[in-house]
Amino acid sequence: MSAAIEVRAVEKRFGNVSIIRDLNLTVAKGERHAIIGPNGAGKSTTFNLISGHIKPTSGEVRLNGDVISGLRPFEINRRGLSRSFQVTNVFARMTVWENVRCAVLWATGHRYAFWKNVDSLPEVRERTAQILDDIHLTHRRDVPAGLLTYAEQRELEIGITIASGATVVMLDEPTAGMSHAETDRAVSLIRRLTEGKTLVIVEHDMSVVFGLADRISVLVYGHIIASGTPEEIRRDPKVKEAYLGEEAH
Amino acid sequence: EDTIKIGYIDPLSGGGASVGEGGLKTFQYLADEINAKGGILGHKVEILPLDNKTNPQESLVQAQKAIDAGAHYITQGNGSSVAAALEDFVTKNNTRNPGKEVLYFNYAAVDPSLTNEKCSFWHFRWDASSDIKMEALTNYMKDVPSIKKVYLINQDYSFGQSVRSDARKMLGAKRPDVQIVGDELHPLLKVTDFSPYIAKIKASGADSVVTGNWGQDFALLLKAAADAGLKVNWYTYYAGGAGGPTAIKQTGLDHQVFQITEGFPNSGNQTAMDFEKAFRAKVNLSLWYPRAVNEMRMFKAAAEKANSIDPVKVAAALEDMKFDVLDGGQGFMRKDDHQFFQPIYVSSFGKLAANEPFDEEGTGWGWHLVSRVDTPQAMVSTTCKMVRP
Amino acid sequence: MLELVVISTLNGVLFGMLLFLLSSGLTVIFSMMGVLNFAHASFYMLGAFFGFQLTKWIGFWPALVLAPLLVGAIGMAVERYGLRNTHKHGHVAELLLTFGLAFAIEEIVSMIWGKSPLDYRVPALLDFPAFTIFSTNYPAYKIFMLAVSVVIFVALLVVLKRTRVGLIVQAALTHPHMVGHLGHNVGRVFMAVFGVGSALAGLAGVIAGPALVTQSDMAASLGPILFVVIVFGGLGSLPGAFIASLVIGLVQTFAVALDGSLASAFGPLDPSAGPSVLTDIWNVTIAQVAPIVPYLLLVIILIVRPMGLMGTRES
Amino acid sequence: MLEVRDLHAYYGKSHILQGVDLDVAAGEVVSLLGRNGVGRSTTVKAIMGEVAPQGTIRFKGKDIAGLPSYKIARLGLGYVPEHRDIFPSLTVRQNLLLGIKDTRRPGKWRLQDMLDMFPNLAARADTAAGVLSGGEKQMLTTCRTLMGDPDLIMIDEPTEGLAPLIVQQVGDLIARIAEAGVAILLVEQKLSIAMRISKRVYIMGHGRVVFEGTPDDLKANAAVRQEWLEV
Amino acid sequence: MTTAPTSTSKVAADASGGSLRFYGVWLLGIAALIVLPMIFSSGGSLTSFSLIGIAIVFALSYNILLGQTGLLSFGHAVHYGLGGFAACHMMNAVVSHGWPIPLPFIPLFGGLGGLVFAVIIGWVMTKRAGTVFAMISLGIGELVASSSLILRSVFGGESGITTDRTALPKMLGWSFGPQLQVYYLIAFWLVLSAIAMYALTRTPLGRISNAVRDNPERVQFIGYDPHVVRYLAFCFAGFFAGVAGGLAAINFEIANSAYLGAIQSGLVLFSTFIGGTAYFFGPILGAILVTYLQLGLTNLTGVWQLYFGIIFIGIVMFSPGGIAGLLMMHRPLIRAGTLWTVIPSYLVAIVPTVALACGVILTIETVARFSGGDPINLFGIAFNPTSPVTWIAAAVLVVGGFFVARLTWRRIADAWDRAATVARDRGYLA
Ligand SMILES: Nc1ncnc2c1ncn2[C@@H]1O[C@H](COP(=O)(O)OP(=O)(O)OP(=O)(O)O)[C@@H](O)[C@H]1O
Ligand SMILES: Nc1ncnc2c1ncn2[C@@H]1O[C@H](COP(=O)(O)OP(=O)(O)OP(=O)(O)O)[C@@H](O)[C@H]1O
Ligand SMILES: CC(C)C[C@H](N)C(=O)O
Ligand SMILES: [Mg+2]
Ligand SMILES: [Mg+2]
Repeated sequence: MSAAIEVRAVEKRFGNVSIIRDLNLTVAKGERHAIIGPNGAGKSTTFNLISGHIKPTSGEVRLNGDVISGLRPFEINRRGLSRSFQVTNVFARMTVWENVRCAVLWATGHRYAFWKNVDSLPEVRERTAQILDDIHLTHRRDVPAGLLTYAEQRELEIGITIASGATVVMLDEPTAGMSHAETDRAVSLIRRLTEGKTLVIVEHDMSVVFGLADRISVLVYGHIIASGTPEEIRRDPKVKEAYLGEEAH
Repeated sequence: EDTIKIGYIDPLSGGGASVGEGGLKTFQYLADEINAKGGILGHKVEILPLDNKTNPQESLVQAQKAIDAGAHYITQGNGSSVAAALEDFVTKNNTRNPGKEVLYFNYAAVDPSLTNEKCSFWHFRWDASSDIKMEALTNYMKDVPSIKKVYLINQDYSFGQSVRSDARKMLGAKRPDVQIVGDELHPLLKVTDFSPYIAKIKASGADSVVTGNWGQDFALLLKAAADAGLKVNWYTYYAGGAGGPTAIKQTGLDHQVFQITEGFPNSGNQTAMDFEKAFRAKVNLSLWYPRAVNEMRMFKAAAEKANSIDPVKVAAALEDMKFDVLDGGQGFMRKDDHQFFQPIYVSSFGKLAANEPFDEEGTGWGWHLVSRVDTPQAMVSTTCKMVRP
Repeated sequence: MLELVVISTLNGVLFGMLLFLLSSGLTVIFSMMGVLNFAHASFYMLGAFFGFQLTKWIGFWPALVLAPLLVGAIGMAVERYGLRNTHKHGHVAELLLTFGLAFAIEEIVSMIWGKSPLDYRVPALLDFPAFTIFSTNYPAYKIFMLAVSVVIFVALLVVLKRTRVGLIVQAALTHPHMVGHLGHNVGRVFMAVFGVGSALAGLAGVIAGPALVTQSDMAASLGPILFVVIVFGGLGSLPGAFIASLVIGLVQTFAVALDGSLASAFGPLDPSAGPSVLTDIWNVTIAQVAPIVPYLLLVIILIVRPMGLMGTRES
Repeated sequence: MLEVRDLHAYYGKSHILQGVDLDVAAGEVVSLLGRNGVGRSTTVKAIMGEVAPQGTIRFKGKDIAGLPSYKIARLGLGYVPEHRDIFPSLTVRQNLLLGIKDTRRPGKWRLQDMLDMFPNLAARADTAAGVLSGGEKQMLTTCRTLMGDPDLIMIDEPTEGLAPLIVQQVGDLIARIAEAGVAILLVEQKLSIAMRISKRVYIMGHGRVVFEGTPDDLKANAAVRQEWLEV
Repeated sequence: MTTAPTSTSKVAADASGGSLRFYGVWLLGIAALIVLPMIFSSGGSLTSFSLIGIAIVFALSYNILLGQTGLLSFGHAVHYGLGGFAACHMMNAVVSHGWPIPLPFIPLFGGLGGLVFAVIIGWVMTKRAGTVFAMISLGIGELVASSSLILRSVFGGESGITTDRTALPKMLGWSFGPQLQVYYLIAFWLVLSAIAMYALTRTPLGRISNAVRDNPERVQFIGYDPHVVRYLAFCFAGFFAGVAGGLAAINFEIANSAYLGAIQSGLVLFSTFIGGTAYFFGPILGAILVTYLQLGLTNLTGVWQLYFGIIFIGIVMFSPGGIAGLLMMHRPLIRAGTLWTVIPSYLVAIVPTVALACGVILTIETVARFSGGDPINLFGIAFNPTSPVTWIAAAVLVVGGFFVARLTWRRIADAWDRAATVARDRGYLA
């Protein structure tokens, strides 16, 4: 069985700066994989490379065994990979309901249809309602997304990401800016929603990382310096030095 | 008693506004003149100003508005493209709404096709069509031996094209020795700098330029010529329009710019000159449209002859009607195509002689008679197959 | 032939510089504030009419200074009381505001000065041929226009390099509050930029007024081509606008100078075919299509290089 | 140096600040703590004039309530907002240069100092700031405000989204700023840094200050921590 | 008929009554279209209604771009114009070949004309949104308009091509000579197109267009290619603009280059924005207002352009959501039952505001007619533009009106705040 995501010898240069150097990463199917690393290490860039937002300078990325590097984001998404953004990135003028429904449409096969009434597509409606329920935003369904509070927007961001039913979900700092209580809620939400799926997550909040991840990779200066179970990572002196500092839990 | 409403459909905004305003003032002056003498058969005349923005489609909206306001007559002049649309419109309107006919008096749109293949019983034209004018102009030019190389520059639309093709045809026939060294069409009212065109004229070695340009297309053309120091003779249709005289004076082309018209301020005809004087005093413009005077006065005469202001009867009365025109001599409205024929003048612009009282645009220069073509010589044939109601 | 080439080149450069004179203010405003100012040509017209009136009262040279200042003041008022309130509603609203303004200005001008062209003359001091080449005169006034354009170009380049106004405005487009927190008076900077842009348009009006017609429709006839210049040159790039002006001036002039058509190159089509699109295309001369060449250039460059000739960003 | 008395502020009709009082003396480091949404950010925004304030705000003895924010900034009050409002289309260098209020009067902090302090920024000096990583953006905003040579700097949640190691670095940076004699009003959630470097702490709840004291006072007072900080 | 974001909690309760109300609005609209000409039967009103109908279809088609997909086009008239030409050519062809196609089908060919061009040119145009798209559309607009003057055999040069709608095969005994019959034809197509365009907003494509408008980048990560979405929206907009052009061709029996030009493109942008892009019915209101102003103002005053400009500046500055936005602002208040608290302040404000407006009008007309000396007739009172009395009256109205009006506007704002707070408390306002 092939891995969900395989990144092989990927390099990414901007101008003459190499941001990602010889990146190798394997995420097995069904695994919850966290990527941690200092700011500017290239975590978001890695997400961008995998999701097709930018193209690698060299190397290749595989999704479920197929090469996807070079494909456009929507092509990759259609193959079952979905991601969220570090900076909230929702459809501000549309309601919460519309936001999620848009994310459901492609996966339910309605594509660019201009002969169907969106309101009378039962499977779309059910799925949207289900997801709103999951992310606890049902009571806010008719509020324009731009008017939600920050934490609610982060939750909506997660909702949009999982709405397509992708088997591989990538979340970029989903709990950034949330309070402790909100973070706890988000973590259990993520755990529940990604049940049976492959999850790749970037986080700086170590409680989240250690609470959620099966495996952790540490990215420093565009290169993975360590990869392993939470326990191994916690003990790794290189990681301590480069990332955790004294504050390690 | 009812007033007679005449819808004046011409540009009152946009690029053609300066010309349209002049026309409006002229017609209002003429309406006042008629009203002061008791109107037409006791009816007062009222001019409804309607802005068509030089746009054929907008003209139809305005024509409809005129009709809704109770007008049975419309008049228009600026632009043959508009005229074609209006002529078509009145024809359709009159067949579809019998009993509510509308007459269209054309005072300046001179594309020959309006009285040839497109002719309509409901359309009457008081201006000489462009081929008549070209006939007269080339008749004068053929006797000027110094003309050897001619350059044609015209606006790229039906009127400009007919000037161009008539000039080629007629010059070719009357002066086969004259060489056409250039034949230019440029977009209508869009060029802001004519220097490149002047450079071409210059490079061609032309000694004369023939142009039907009007409005800013004429003023800018001459301005560019003045800047570049181009010294040629200009044979024009509309050098007298707004901005033209100023540009000529700046160029210093003393009596080198010729214009072909049905009348001009210093024509020497006393009644015309009296009229000009009164007109200038009141409106503060020179009379660009002597034909408008003929149009309005003849309309009155026709209504009185028919003893009715019903458009159909007036139209019938106009057919083949003879009329003494403002600048002297007799003209007539040909029944076959509803084209008015009248004496035509070639005049030149420059320093004024003692008996020429009128200058233009405060330049101190004015129009001077060069040659006159009488009505019978200013006639052309027509292909019109008039459909009468 | 050589004569035509030389003269066309000269004419092209002169026309191009006039375009630059007209569009420099628009570049400043558009590139810095992102406002598609449809009233720019109207400010240009105001400059011409103010120039005409002031010339009558106090002479050309004082008018050359005063009229742009007046127009600049009007521009500042427009920014302060109009655009500033509209800014938060997005670029379309700003654009429509200037659209409405263009309408109003045209009518106000024709209310005051009428619709006929004015007799606005070149000042006597510059009313002589500067030089003659192939027996064609080049009026001193045109050379003066050229000089002014170049001076403005250089001055703007220096000012924009030297001051941080450009940076402040660009930063304020995304985070106006933050720029304020850093101690910059954003409102005043915006007002000044718009004022300078308008004043440049006014200057162009005073200068171009005598060279072209000064008439109440002069704005409408020049509007779109200015956008072509600055977009073609690349948003945010003054050198781009300068080069684009030259390119468009030259291309258009040479297009007029060329008499060629497909018919003249390959011989006329079979006349029995009758008129069709093909014959239209076959017979049209390059001179006839000259006015649309700039738009063709615009479309092509945007498709190939969306940031324009020298631009660094797309919008 | 900064004196806030009975400060009220509204968003539309909702009454967010209901009488905040606080003081910062020259050169002092003070933290403003509290749970999410209690109005800490609103307090600093009101001081800067981004939210219309009601009440008294004095800075260096001058009443600044209601002044436009650029005037407040020119008095020497710096502000680093929580959402990292960097100017994305400008380069890192240009962002930093914009922090300078008056190019003719060089301040304490030079461009080079900043780049030296954060090698990450130095390496990206000429790239558009929009592509910086989240952490880099945070450093940039703080440095940018420092370039304006403030006497008091108010920093809103500087460590949000930063890696643990960088959090320490930012802590060090703040300490360095304080050493340079700049007063600091730190708005934070992470207790650890605040406790380490501040001289005094305020805790906000329900739109007003509910606790004031030294870090040691706070350590000693479990009830306050429990009730107002959920820890 | 709205795509508005509405209230939070009361939606479910409205749902059952909603569909009834929804169809009610449409049926009411159709009924109005049918009876309108019976109430206002003069030739003038028929012409106006016809033009307004055409303008509505055109503006709605534009809103597919601007309001739904966020594409600002300066060249939308290209499709309108090409639709007009296609319809004219088709009518002439029907007549000359004797095809059995009656007039009511012609707008379809207009639509195809607009569509074909959109299909051909759209793919490169919609590669990007924003300024790039806007500028390309400006360029294409000018290109097509200018080319239409060169390609004389198709476009007929400056004067365009004409046609005769009555020469087509009759349908149901209608010749379509009288304007009334043309009006009903336009009304029929108006209803048809409006329903179709409304339906489009309710389809997956319509919704994704909204998403592309809000955030094209994110759309890519939910499986959609924003380029394709923009392209499809562009094609639909082109089709319906073509239908509008076809209707215009039928109405005027002429198509000329002015159809294609910048002025038409500008007008439709105006109408749409002024009406309000956020609501489906916004462009309808805008089209009605703009067409009406265009037809009506020119009758009232010589300086109509100035009023046109001022009205637009006013709307853009004071009601950026357009007329629809202004109206819909009141909806939560109506639902919350607090509208009545605002009405009195409106009534109070009317008097000084009208006085101010009269003062402005009087000032403008005084200046405009100063040299001509024609009297100004304002609500039946004649003013002499050269008399100082008029100037003083104007000055008093403007200055006094402004200061009093400003006070009353503040009152409105306060009353609004109060009413909105209540509405928010009751959950009708987010
Ligand atoms: N388009 C780009 N051009 C140039 N440099 C870039 C570009 N995109 C990212 N970078 C640089 O690449 C580095 C990695 O950025 P990235 O956003 O991936 O970091 P990160 O690991 O997600 O950090 P953080 O935890 O702070 O979000 C940063 O130094 C950033 O400045
Ligand atoms: N622009 C706004 N409009 C309306 N309400 C707002 C706005 N900004 C903040 N609020 C509300 O004001 C309250 C205080 O917000 P503030 O940002 O000051 O909180 P904070 O203490 O800084 O918390 P955080 O940890 O979220 O930064 C919150 O309840 C928030 O919902
Ligand atoms: C007013 C005129 C200059 C119009 C021109 N003669 C034409 O036929 O189009
Ligand atoms: Mg990141
Ligand atoms: Mg905060």
